[in-house]
Amino acid sequence: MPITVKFFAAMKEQTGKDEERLPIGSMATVADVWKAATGQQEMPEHTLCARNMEYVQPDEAVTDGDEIAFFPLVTGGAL
Amino acid sequence: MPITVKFFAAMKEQTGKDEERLPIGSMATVADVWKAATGQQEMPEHTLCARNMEYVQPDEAVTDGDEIAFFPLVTGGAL
Amino acid sequence: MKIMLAEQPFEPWQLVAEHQRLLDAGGQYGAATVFVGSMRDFNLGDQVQSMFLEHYPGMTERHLEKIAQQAEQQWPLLEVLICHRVGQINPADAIVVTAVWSAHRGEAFEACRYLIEELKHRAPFWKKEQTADGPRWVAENTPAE
Amino acid sequence: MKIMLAEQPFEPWQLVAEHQRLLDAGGQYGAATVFVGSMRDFNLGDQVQSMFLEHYPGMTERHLEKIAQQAEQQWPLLEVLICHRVGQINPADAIVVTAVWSAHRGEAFEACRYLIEELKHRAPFWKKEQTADGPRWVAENTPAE
Repeated sequence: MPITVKFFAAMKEQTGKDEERLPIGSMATVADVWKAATGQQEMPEHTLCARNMEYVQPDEAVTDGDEIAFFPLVTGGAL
Repeated sequence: MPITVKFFAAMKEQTGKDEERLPIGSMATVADVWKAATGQQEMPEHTLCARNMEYVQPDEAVTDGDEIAFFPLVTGGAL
Repeated sequence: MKIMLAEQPFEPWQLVAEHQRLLDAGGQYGAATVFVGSMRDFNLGDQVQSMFLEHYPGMTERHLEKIAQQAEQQWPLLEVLICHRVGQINPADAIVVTAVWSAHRGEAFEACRYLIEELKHRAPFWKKEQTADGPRWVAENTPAE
Repeated sequence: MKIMLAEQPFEPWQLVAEHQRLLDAGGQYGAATVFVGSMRDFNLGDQVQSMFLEHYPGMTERHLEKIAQQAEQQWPLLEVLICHRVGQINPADAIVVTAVWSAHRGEAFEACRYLIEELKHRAPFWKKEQTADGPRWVAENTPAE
């Protein structure tokens, strides 16, 4: 199963990417997924990462079938 | 103008009085009003006093036409 | 600012909704905090069948207004609404609503809490509960829990 | 516990009233505290014409549920309701409702405040504002004020 990669908010606009699927290949961590999905770009400071919808650090290990997401700091609702 | 005296809640039941009007006579303070209205009874501990709808101490001076009220500790709304 | 005493049951959320519709401030308030106190069927270990809430007409309204004014002085509020039931009250009935509208959430929470605490400690209301053992006056206000 | 995401405008007080009617707990809750966050027409010194609230479908619901569960573990609550708008939002529209029912007022206030603070800091929502100068992403969440 491939890895699903998602980008949200400003990060979607900056990378020009929304969602894609990548074979896991030699990717071992969330940071590796970022590099593979963005063509080796550096991950911007304050990027938040989620693995299967839970917040994780970039060094979190990934496995086949994972959903990995990248997004900026959240900005909540109102007020 | 007479002084209007009001009793509320448990104090109304204890004194058997609701509202009455008294000539000011020799009454000088709120405590004097209590004594005149209740037939010289002692004022129970924790009695709250109001003069013209503002909380006052029993030694507050009274003048003709005042509305004086006596009541127990307030017990608010819900919850 | 709006202060109301209600002799009859009222629907607190509808009251708040209607009051908000009258506010000419849409887009200005980012925050509204509302507290509704309702009658419980249980107090001090006993089942309570109903309650009579006595008040001091005139002084009660005056003190509710004063409490609302003090909240408006202490925080930058756009609007304050207080509505308090009086008289005969049944379990699950709304007894009191305190509502605050402001630009930001911090002041809305603090002012709303202030209103209900001050109201419980200063406004001339007295509760008489009807239990299986007969009526009883509630002795003093409950501490905030 | 009820968690909702709303794609369309909703009337927050009506939502709370309807949810309360469904609660089989009349006479048990003495306290309800509700926070409603609405869209302001002004932010960071600029007039804001509208806003798009992006979210992460799936993760958002999961985190709102987690926040509600944590509140229920921390305080003795009878019910928690969270409803959050997503998508295109206009000034004065309700964005978020957090509502808590409990026996006493202290826990209702604390838990309601906890919900909105956690929600702002942890739930995956991003605001893009439309101003006269064009669209802009809001950089990070505002501190509680």
